[in-house]
Order: sequence, then structure tokens, then C-alpha cells
Amino acid sequence: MFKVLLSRLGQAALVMLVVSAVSFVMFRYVGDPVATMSRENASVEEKAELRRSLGLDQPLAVQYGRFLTRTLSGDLGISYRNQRPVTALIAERLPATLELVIVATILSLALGIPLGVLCALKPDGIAARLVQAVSLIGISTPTFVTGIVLILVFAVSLGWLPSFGRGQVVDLGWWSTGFLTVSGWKSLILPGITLALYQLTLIMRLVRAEMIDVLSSDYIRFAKARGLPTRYIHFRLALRNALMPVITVTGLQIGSLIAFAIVTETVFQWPGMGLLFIQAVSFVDIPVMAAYLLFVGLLFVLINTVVDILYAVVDPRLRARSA
Amino acid sequence: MKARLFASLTVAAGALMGMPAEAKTLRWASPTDITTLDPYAHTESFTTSMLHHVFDPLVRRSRALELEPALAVSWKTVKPDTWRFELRRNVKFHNGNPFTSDDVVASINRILDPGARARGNLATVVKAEKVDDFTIDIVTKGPYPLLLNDLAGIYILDKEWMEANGALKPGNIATGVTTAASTAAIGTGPFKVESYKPDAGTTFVVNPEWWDKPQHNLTRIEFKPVKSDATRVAALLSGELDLIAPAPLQDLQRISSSQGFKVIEEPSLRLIMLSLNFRPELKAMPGQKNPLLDVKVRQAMWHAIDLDTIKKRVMRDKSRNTGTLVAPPVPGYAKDNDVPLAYNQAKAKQLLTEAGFPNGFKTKLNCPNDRYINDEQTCVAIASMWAKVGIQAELQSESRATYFPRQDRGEFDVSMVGWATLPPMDGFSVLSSLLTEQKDGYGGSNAGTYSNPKVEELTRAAAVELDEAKRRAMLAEALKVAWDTVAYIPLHQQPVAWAVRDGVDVPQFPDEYVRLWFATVK
Amino acid sequence: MNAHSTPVLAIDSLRVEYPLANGSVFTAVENASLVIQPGEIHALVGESGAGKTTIGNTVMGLLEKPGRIASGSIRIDGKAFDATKGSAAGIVLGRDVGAIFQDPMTSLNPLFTIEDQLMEAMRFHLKLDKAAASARALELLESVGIPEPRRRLKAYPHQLSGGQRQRVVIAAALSCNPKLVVADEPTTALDVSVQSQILKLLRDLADSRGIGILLVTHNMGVVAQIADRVTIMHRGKVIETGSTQEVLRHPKATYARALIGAVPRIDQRLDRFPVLGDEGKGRAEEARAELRAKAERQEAGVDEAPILSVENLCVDYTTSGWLPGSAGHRFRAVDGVSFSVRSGEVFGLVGESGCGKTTIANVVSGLVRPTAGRVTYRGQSIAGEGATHRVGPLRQAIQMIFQDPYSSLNSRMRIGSILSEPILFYRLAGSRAEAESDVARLIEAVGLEVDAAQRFPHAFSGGQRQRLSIARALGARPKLIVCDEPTSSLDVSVQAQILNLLKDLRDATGLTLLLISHDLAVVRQMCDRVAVMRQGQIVEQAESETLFENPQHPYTQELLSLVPTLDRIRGETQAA
Amino acid sequence: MKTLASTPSLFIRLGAPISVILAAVLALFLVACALLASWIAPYDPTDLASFELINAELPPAFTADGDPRFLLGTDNQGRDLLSAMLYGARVSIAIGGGAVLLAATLGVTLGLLAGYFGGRVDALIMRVADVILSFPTILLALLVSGIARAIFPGAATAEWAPIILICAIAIHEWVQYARTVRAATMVETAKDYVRAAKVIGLPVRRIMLRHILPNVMSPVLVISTINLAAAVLTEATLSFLGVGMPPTYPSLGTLIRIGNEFVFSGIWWIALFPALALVTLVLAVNIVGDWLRDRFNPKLRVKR
Repeated sequence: MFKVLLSRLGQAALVMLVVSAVSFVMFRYVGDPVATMSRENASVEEKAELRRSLGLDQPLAVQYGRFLTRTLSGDLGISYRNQRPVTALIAERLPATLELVIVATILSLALGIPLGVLCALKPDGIAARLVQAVSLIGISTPTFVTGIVLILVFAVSLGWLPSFGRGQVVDLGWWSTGFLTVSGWKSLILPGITLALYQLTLIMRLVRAEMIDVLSSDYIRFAKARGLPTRYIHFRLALRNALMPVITVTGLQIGSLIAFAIVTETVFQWPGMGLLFIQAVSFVDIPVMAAYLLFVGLLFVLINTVVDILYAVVDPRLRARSA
Repeated sequence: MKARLFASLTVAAGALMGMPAEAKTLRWASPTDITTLDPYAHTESFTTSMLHHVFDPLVRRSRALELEPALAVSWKTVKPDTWRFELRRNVKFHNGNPFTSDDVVASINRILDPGARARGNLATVVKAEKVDDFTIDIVTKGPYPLLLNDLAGIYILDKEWMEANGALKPGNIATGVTTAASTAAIGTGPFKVESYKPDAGTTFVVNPEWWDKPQHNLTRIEFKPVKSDATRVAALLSGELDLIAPAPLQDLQRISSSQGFKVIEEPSLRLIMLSLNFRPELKAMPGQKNPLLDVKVRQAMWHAIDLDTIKKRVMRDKSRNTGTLVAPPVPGYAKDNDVPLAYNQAKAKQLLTEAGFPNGFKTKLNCPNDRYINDEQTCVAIASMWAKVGIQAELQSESRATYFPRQDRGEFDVSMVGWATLPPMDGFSVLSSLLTEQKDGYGGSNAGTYSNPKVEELTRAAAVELDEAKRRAMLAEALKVAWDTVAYIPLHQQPVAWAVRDGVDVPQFPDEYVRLWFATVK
Repeated sequence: MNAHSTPVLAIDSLRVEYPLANGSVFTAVENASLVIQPGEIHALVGESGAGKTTIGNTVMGLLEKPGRIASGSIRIDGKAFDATKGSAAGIVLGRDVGAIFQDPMTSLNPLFTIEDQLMEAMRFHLKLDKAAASARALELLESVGIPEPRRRLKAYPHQLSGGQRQRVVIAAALSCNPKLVVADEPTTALDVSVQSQILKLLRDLADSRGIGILLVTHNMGVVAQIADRVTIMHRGKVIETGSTQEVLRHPKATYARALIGAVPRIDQRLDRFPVLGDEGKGRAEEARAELRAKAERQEAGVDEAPILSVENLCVDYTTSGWLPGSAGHRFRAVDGVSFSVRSGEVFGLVGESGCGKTTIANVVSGLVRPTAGRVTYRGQSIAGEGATHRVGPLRQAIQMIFQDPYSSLNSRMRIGSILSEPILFYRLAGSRAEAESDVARLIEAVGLEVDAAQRFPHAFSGGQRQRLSIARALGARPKLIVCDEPTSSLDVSVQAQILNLLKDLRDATGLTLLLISHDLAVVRQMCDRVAVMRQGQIVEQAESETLFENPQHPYTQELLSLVPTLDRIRGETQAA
Repeated sequence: MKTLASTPSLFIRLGAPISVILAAVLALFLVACALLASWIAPYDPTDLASFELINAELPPAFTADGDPRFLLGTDNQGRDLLSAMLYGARVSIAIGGGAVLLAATLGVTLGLLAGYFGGRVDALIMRVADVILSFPTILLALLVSGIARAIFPGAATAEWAPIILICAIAIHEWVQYARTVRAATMVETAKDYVRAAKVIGLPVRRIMLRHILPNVMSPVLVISTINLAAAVLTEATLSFLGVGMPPTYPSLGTLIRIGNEFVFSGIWWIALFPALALVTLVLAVNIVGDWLRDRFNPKLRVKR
């Protein structure tokens, strides 16, 4: 366990180092800060002074070092567009995105696993074929089209659900949650489904593939040869093996979903990090872009580490190797 | 932590149960958000209009857009360059502090700071001096006819609060300087800011101790920025919003035909025009003579634009075609100038041939895609029309965020400009910003470096002319020169189109400001 | 044995078919019948494709779709058994029929403990409660001879060795006191010493518990060692059936005779293996002669000076960590090995898996660099100390043939290109046309038709591919060929042909062969001199005859005693 | 053209079900239409002089107010929608195909190197891949195009946008190729035919290109089919988010973005037809890709 963790942490540190370097380069070279920050008719001396006060005359390594220290202390600069510390902006947006991602993940797991199992057990059944066909259409339809269609049907035509925003939110400390109000839940439904659809197909297909694979393995054949009940073989033995890779993929997907939420959040004007980022891109708000990059990198690394540990706990092969 | 959680839950429960019976909430959306709460840190008209709900200026625009007393009750000129203002008594800031002349002086000093982004909005003022607790003097650079117009856009902040929070120096969105005032607004206005979350929404609650008698019946305003036109319309139609401003032109038909909704519209002060590059070379044709320097070419470009079709198709008959650079209600407007060159492809080709470009030429055409109504569409249409007379315009549209800095740096050949003469609401701003060379504080937005000696002369004369009739004549004359020389190619006057649900009454103004202190909700 | 008791398994005129996509039907088993009495081990033998595994699967209820039983019947303990449904009145699979699979590494679920997997069948079939099942699981582990059974109960499969896992599989098969056990190649994946233990265990189970065992295998030695009766199958049909002694000693059917004759013997050396059919002698011999003429040989006959000499060879494998500096795990595969090969002889390296013999082959052929020691070719260092980069003639002189005929030919290249590649690369032909005629000669020399050059490898059987692999090695006109387990993935009759071919080629072209094998019988048949390896070291090195007749080292003796061979047939040894 | 025509029969030989063959034919038809856009489109939507604003927003020809000149109606600029879609599909496919090609070339090369040499080369390439994999496609693509726009103003023009989009999409996609090819290369390298080639002493380049590469290509082809669909979707998403193709040279995604502004105005066709075309194209490619994956993934093939 210790060894796995150590190598994981090493890798995590490496990823973060690379990400921070990229984000530093963006910060430093994309959109010259002096050009952005000085007034239009600033003199050469004024610019040099600004350069000095920003520390841009220092050697690159020193600048990077300072960037790292600054970043580690939680200072990611000020958004050009919002005039607020980027850290505060992200902290403000984080709950919205995370709540959306959590709902989408739960939805996709709750539907994806049973459907995947169904498709694997009865690959030629009508239900499985239908699910497969729908899932193909699902992955072939861009998220924004799904979102627009859902809004058209459920918000505009039927008027059942809100078309944008988070509804009423409640602040629990710095965390603002939509889970405690009816309008918050209502607002979550359409974006949650939109975001989940993409992942749902993925999980379904993964479960199906793994399940088919496991079902043809020797130990399942051996279990059959021992005359164990089919139900027991499928759901107690095979499913457990088939779900192992789902853990990894779900972990990876949570990272992807956070970024994938960019599209969903744009369509539903969901005030999360994705919307923050896409607006930063169109406004060339470099501090926000850099910080978002760092943040997603960090989140991804954290999730991955957690998944690896989880995996080591669940899978006896890894558990033993590390013991 | 537990106590806090409990408190929050109580709040949540309250939220669930809804507001008191008499509560009148207006929920509305616009594509852009409030950039900052610091009124001196920016020059954006949308943010200025939003902050007007929280702050009061010394003088303000009435429902008829006339200047009227606000925090100042009266004024007079004591010397040609010195104005004395009598301030309103018994006015309180949202934090309970009383309003006095110290606040005015501190506020004016704050905007006079070289670091203030909005410094240019009060360019001619030299200083403000306290006479007594409720009297102040404002000194200008010389005789200046438009001081009141300028002051209508200058909001007064609380000196004690600024001192206590280290916000005496202004912020600046261009340089990234922020202060406590960037995220907190303590004013004297009709509403208080309850919460401000960039891109997520801003909530205002009524200020019961406002000094003026409210003409509105609102207790609460919930504002949300919704960039997508489609989402905004959907939210209105599904009952999540009471007002959207602006309403997308292409959806007006559908909204007004929907049960329970109506569209309100009127012409805006904002004119859309094309800025032209008067430098020796075009970016599109380096090393060659700039064809735009020939007035015949500029006229040809104007003749080649089918304004009527743009109005009909792109602007859905909601715009007004224009031939001059100011809107009719604005001082300086002259009906004689307001004649666009007729759409005539043959004429355009002939003029191009005369100018020595029988086969046309290449130019760049730059446009924002999120600033003006259907800006990108208008530009595509123009590029297509020009192509028919041989002018190959390479179109590039981009976000306002990158577009305007590039325009300021003079990177464009032909580019779209919108001008609403705000905040002074006077034709002089067209002269001083768009038509004069960049010196002495003039020509700030003259990106194409247009220059004409007659216009320079008239601008400087009008600046100090206190006789209103003479001044207006000067403005009109200068705009005539601009028309003759095709300094810009004017296109149309934008409409202001909003959509509301029935029961919401919001007056509309040509300056595109949303003034909800005049709004009522049933 | 009570001949009158109900047979535990009675298969009568069984026919199993697989409908194919094109509408035709593939008959996997045709008209097969066999009977197993309690306490009897009945071996079902045959080469690949004989249909023996299909019968095994059918009896285990694992016949997979679209396979179907077209006709015939299976009775288990006298009761009719519906193999498609996997059920019979009064018979429960898993309770009355136990199963043992080939690969113990994959037949246990990696996510469950040994105890879980032993208990589940008992809980379902015998309705035991948890405690009783657990107690019985412990008992079972003891009975199959697993050390520290109590601790092993809580272990996961990966914590056990291959032999232990196979014991667990056997324990699971026994958990509900079956009457019949189907063992599908139960020892094929195991080393000789472990194999012998598992075979003993199976024999004991049959003898002490009276279980009937259907033993599916391709290994005649295994059959000879433990089976009471044997059925030989070929292409879905039963060729011959009878008592082990009778069938192995006096096979009646031609195929059975050929098959048994092809099994390499460990007790005596034969000149050639008797094989079925003609091997295309005439053309092949001409081609070989031509080849020999072309290869400008300096001297003929067995040269006394060693052509290859391996001196103090050591090879370490390190698994490196991904971070620089993090020392990986170190493993010494070859530990101070010295031997020399004389020109024209066949030198054998023999040992169990993991003993380092393949590593030596890799070093000699230049695929792996030694850690210490050196390899010289005719006195010139080619690997290790003093070795230069191997180019031209030195590379050309040593070629290799490989174990797996299915992966040793690039499936995306035509045979012609594969064979001409070394010829063109070493510039052994003046023109493309000459290279093509060389390729044709090579193909003929290994006993195939010339038009093989136009085809892709998948058009050939395993044995044919191995011939082509040999042809490729010959194309470089080598002096020494390293043969790494050249026949261990082939059926026994094909093995005999390939070994004959190698012998013929050696005789015809005066090649030197370094033969790497785990099969003592093959080594005895092929080699002039032999070195026995264990754990990276050579334990004994001698002339082949000396070594097999009079082994000196105890390890060699043990190996020789454990190998199941045809010369020790069950019943005979008891009788003797 | 020959390959286009012979592909369906290839699928039939591979035993593809009828739905897959139909999908393959449909995909080929759509791709052919897009590639032949300049010949079969009634108008040239990229020629600004060719369309009239006066014709803007005409409904499809088959509706009551339709104009027979414009089969699927016109967009908000008066462009013939059918022509715009054909050209748009061409842009989408070119970008998708370009991205797949770039990603495949890069990924296969790096994967071969990593798999063949192992050790430090492998560690380096795979660590870079890990870092890239930490970021989802859409995010990386947004970043790349965002940065490109920030440092290079011409990035949004019709000439440069496709190149930037291709790079933005490929920067993530190559990893999948590299990983797959690396794994396959490791398997192949250990196989005897590669050992044989090494024993002969063939140069590394030749071993990799002639021997290993052809044997690792089938998963690459499968991935490419699925990635083509994904890349077309990513391009559409980027264009929808406004960082893709400019409106003067619209891709299908740009058309949907433009059309989306009009969905509530009763002008449904501008968004609907491009969206349908996009979904149909991607679906057809996905059906083929999905089947190929099942077909060539031995794990999923039913064992006898």
C-alpha cells in the first residue's frame, strides 16, 4: 500500500509541476501583463517600473519559484474581468459545478450499471439492442444539442422545469447548495440529465464489455462447472469483477465531467466553474484560465490518487502486493 | 458550525416559505454582467446603469431624461470656471452614515485620481472644494458648458466607509487594481446590494430610507446575467424572469405573440457606424497606397451598402437607418445631415473606377460579436454586399474583450463602432472622441486617425461656448464636414427592445439604461 | 473395482455440432462412446482438434452456444443428462460432477478468498451452514495436501503457487463428493515435478474415494502413468479404446500406432521418428544439396574446436522504477554458466521453466546482453567481454528458430518476403530473381510446395509454419542454429516431423544446433551432448547417452524419474 | 473512389450485420457529399458575393412559404442552407479527419518508440501522456484555441482556425493512440517474428516500420473511426462555444450555434438541419466504429 501510494504521490507531484509550469507560462507570456496593466499612454520608464514592481526583471527560475510560492499560499491573482481574487471566484463557483457533477455521476452509475449488465447478459435481447441503439444515438448527439432539446421540451413547451440557473440556493458556510430547496432540485434536473447522458453511455458500455469479458473467463466457467446458480454467478461473482475497472473510469470521468460541464453550464447558464472558464476564454482572462487549469489538474490528481487507494483496498491482488 | 448550519437552514426555510405578502420582486436578465461595484473603476454604460440603483449623482436624469436635482438641490456658476452646488440635507447612506459635502469632495477627488479608469468622464474638472457641510464648489479648466451632463454620471460614495475600508483610491479594471469598493457598494440610492456574485447574479433590496419618494413598488430585484439569447427568451417564456433587456430581435415576433408577454421598444441613442483606416497603408495591403484615403472610395463603400435590406432582414425593421453620427434627440443633430448615401451598386463601381480601383481592392473588416445588436450578422451582410462591387473584405469577428483593445491600438482597417454620446448625451462627444486628432485629451476613440482642420477648429470653439444655440450650430457644422468627407460610414440607430411579462411596467429610455426605480410590478 | 456397478459416466454415440455462419455445420464430435466405472481414470487423448475437449465441456455442462448435441446420449451415474441445459434428473453439476481446468492461474476468481470459493458450492448444493462449510473446506485443503491449510483458507488465489492453486481447484471439485470428475488437461500448465504430484493426487482420489475421472489430455506420458483405460480420438472420432496397457503397447489402428510411435522415448534413442505419410523426400533432398553447395563451407565434418563457447555467463534482469534513481528489483537469470558447442553437433540445454535456458539462447543469438562473462564464436567474442557490435558474417552465422509457430512469422507479410528478407539483407543473392529462386529452394528444402511463397502465414498449419521458420533461419546460411523449444507447442505427430526435419537438415548441411528444451525425451532423441540447468546454473553436463543412462546429479536423477513416459505404463510397473 | 465503392463489400465479407453496412454506406455517402461540396452544392456559401441578404431566413422549399431555389431554406444571411451544410460538413470532416490524422501519426510514432525501446523513452512519453490525460479533450482544446487567440490575433480567421482546431483536438487524442500502440508494440516486440528480425540484425527502423507497424494497425484503425466521430463532435462543440470556425466559413457546429439564436423565433430550420446532419454523420461513423471495435477486440469476440 505504501509503495503504491508513494509512486502515486510522485506522479501526482509531477503532474502538478508540469501543470503549474504551463500555467506559469500562460500567466507570464500570454497577454503581456505589462501591456494589459499599464495605461495606454504609459511612458517607457513607467513600463519599466511596472516591470520591476511585478518582478518581471528577475531570472525566469526565480519568477517561477515565486509563482509557485504564491500559488501554494492560495494566491492565484486577480481576474481581469471580475476584479476579484481568482481563488475567491473559484471557491464561489465550485459548489455549483460539484453538485452538478455529483448528481450526474450518481445518475449515470445508477442507470449505467444495470443497463450495462442487461446488455451483457442478454446481448441479443430486444431490450439490450434497444439500449445499445439509444446509447449510440446518445454518444453521437453533442451535449449542447441535447441540452437545447431538453430546454425546448421541458422548460419552454411544457414549462415543468426551469431553463437556466441554480434556482434558490442556501449558504452553508462558504458552500452554497441547491440541494435544500425545491427550486434548487428542479433546476438540477435538466443540466444533471444532460451531463449524465454522456457518462451514462460510457459506463454502460464499459460494464457491458467488462461483464462479457468476465463471463467468458475461466473462473466463471469454473463456477458454472461447479453448478452454482446463474443469478449468483452473474451478480455476486461476475459483477464484482466487472465493476473493478468501473471504479477507475468513474474516477477519471469525474475529472472529465468537471471540464465537460463547460458545455452544459453554458447551455443552462449554470453559474459554475465551467461557465467561469468559458467566459474567461472569451475575455482572455489569463489568471482565471491559468487557475482553472491548475485547479482541474489538482482535482484530477486528487481523484486519481483516491481511486488508486480505493482500488488497492478493493482489489486483493494490489492489497497484498503493498502489504 | 452547528449554529451556523442551523441559521442557514432557518434562512432556507424562510426562502422556501417565500417572501411577505406585499413583497414585489422583479427578476430580470441581460447578456452582460456588472463588471465591478466600484463606479470609478470602469467606463461601461451597463455597469453604470446598474450602479445607479445603488448610488445617486449630484444631478440626475428625469423620466424625460432632463437633468434634475438629485443629491444637489441647486447650483449656480460663481465664476466662469467655478460652479457652486447646494447639497440635499437629511440624506443617509445605506450604512446609516449621513451624507455631507465631505463625501462629495472625497468622491470627486477619488475620480480625479490618475489611476481611476473613469477619470475621462470628468476630464475638465480641476478640483472640488468644501464651502460648508452642505455646500461645495467645483472648479473646471475653463468655461465648460457640459459640467452638469458629466456630473449626472458621477456617483457619490461614503467618505467614512472608504476611509475605514481603505478604498479612498479608486480601482481600475484595466490595470486590475481592486479595493473594498469593488465588491461592496454603499450609496444613497433607492436600492441596496444584498449579494453580488459575478456571473451568477446580483440581488438588490429596496432602501426604505431613500431620500426621494419612490415611484416604483419593488422590494427586491434579482438580476442574472444570461448571455445566450435563446436561454434568456426561454427563461422569460417559462416564467422564470419578469424582464429581459435586451430581447433578441429575431424573437420579438414570437414573444409578442405569446400569451402574457409583451415587447417594448424604442430607438436607442446608439448609432452603429464603420470606422475607417486613414493611415498611409491598409493592414490588408501592406506596401500599397491606402485606397480609403480617397473620398470617392469611401463614398463607393457607402453606396454599396444596402441599408434597407440590413434594416429589414438583420434588424427586423426595428432599427432606423441614419446618415449622420448622432441620434435625433441629441444636441448637434441636424436633419439635413441625416441622409445616407443611396444604395447603388453601379454608382459604387463607377466611383471605384474613378478612384483607380476598377477591380476593387482588399481590406479587413473587424467586428465584435457580443456587443451590438446583431453586430456579427450586420458585418457579414456588409462584407457580402461589398463583395458584389469588388471590395474583398476579410471579415473577422471576435469577443468585445479582445476587439476593443485591438481597436484602440489601431489594428483595424474597417471596423464597427457604436456611439451613444453617453454619459453627457451631447453631440460634442462625437466631435471630441471620434472626429479629432489624438491630442489634448481629444480623439480618444478616433481609432482610424481621421483628421480635418475645420473639425478641429469647431471642436475647440464648441468646447467653451456657453451659448447653447451657437454651440449646437457648431456641432451640426462639424458633423456636416464629417458627412462630406465620409469620416465614418453611419449605418443605423439601434433599437432598444425589451420583453416583459404582463403586469410589469418598466419605462424605456433611448440611452439603453434600465431604470428600475421607475418600475412597477403587479 | 466392481465391473457390475453403475458406470459414473456412459457416453453413447455422441455427436456434437457447431453450425457455421455460412450455413454449413462443423461436426466436432462424431459417434463417440465411452464408459467410466467408479474409481477408474479414463484418459481421452488426441491431438488438437480431436474433439476431446468438446466432450469434456459437454459433460461439464459448458457446451457453449451455438454448439449443440445432434444425437447420442450421456448418462451420469445412470441418469440421463441434458448437456445443453446442464442438468439431469437427480444429478447436480458441481455436486455430482466435479471439474478441473487446465490453467490454475485463471480458474479461480481473483477477488474472493480460497475459503469463499470452496464454500459456495457446498452452501448451495449441500445446504451447509457457514461454519460447517468452513470446517469442510479446511478438511478438503488438508486432503489435497496443501501445507498450512488454515492460513491458506483466508488467502487469495494470487498468494498461492500454481501447484497449490491446482490443488485448490481439485479441492473445490471434490467439495460435494462428486461421483465423476472431469479433468481437462490438469497438468499441462505445470512443471514436471508439480505435474507428478498432481497426477499422484488424482490417482489417490480415484483409488481411495472411488471417483471416476475423465482425464482429457494430449500427453501420452500422463496417460501411461495414471490412466486405467484410454480412448484415442482423431478429428472428432474415436479411433481406439481399451485398457491403457493394451492400447499403448499394442495399438491396432494405424493412426493410433503412428501417434504412439511419434512420442519421443526417453529410454532409448532412435534414428528417426516413425511418421505417417511421405515427407516429400526427393525434391527436398535435391534442394538441400543445392543449399549445401551454395553455402561455401570451409571444412566438412565435425570439427574438434568449439564453434561456440560460453564462458562464465551471467545475466541479470532489473525491473526499473519509473523515477530516476529508484532502484528496481534485481533478478539473476543466468549465474556463471559455461559450456561449449562443437562444430556439427547438436547440443541440448534442458531444464524446467525459469531455469535460464531461454535467456542463454537469447544471449547467444544477440537478443540479450550478458551482465558478465562472454560468448565466443570460433574464438571471436560476440557477447559480453570484448564483444563488438555484431554485424555481417557474425550475425549471419548464428540464426534462431522459435517456440511459437503462430507468432514467429509476421502475419502481415507474404512467405516470400519473410524468407527473402535475410537473403536480401545479408546480400546473399545478386539479384531479386536470384533471391526468389533461393526462397524456392528453401521452401522445398523444408518439405513444402514452392507456391507457398505467394501466401500469407495464416494459410499454414502450425507444423508448416515451423518449417517456414526453419527455412527463414536457413536462408541466412548460418553455421549455428539456436532452437528455442522448437516443438513444444506442436502436436506430437507434427513434433516428430519437425524433429526429423532438423535431423535431416543437420545431416545434409552440417549445421550445428543448440537445442533448448524442457522435454527430456526430445533432448535424448536429438542431442549429442546435454547440459541440465537449474536456477540459472548448469548442474550436469555430459554426452547424451551417458547422461540418460547414468545420471550423476541428484536433480537430473529426480527429473528423469518424474517424467511420465511411455516406457512406464501403469499396471506394468506394478506387475514388474 | 475505388476504395469508397469497395468498402461496403469489404464489410459484407467481414460479416457485418445489415445495420452496420447501411451505416457504412450512409457515412460514406455523407462524406462523399461533403467532399464533393464544391461540385454538388447549388451555391457557394463561402463566396460572399453569391448570396443576397434579401433572401435571408426563407423556410425550406417543401413548406408553405418555401422558395424552390432553396431546398432546405436559407440562413440568416440569405445563404442556401443546403449548400452551407455541405460546405459545413466538409469543414467539419476536414477538421475531424485532420485531427485524427495528426493524432494518429503522432500517437503511433510515439507509441512505437515507447513500446519498442521501453525504459526511459517509454517513461518520458507515458508521463507526458499521463499529464495530458489529466485534462479532458474539450478543456485542452479550449485552452489551446484560447491561448492561440490571445497570442495570435489571426487565429480566428478562416485560414488559421481549422489548423488551430486540428491541433487543439489532436493534442489530446494522440495519447489514446500512443497508449494503444505502445501496449500492442510491447506485445508484438515480445513475439518471435520480431525476435527473428532482431536475430537477422535488421535495423531498428525497419523492424518497427515493416514488421511491427502493420501488426499494430488494426486497433489504430478502430480507434480512428471512433475518434473521427469524437473529433467532429469536439469541433462542433468548440464552434458552438464560439471558439471554432468563423461564421464566414461555417462548420456544422457554427451553423448550429447561429441557428440556436433563432430556435424560439419559429426559424427552426437553421438549427435543425445542421444538427440532424451532424448527428446522422456521427451516428453512422459511430455504428461502424462500434462494430469494428467489437469485431477486432478479441476480448469481446465470443469464444468457441
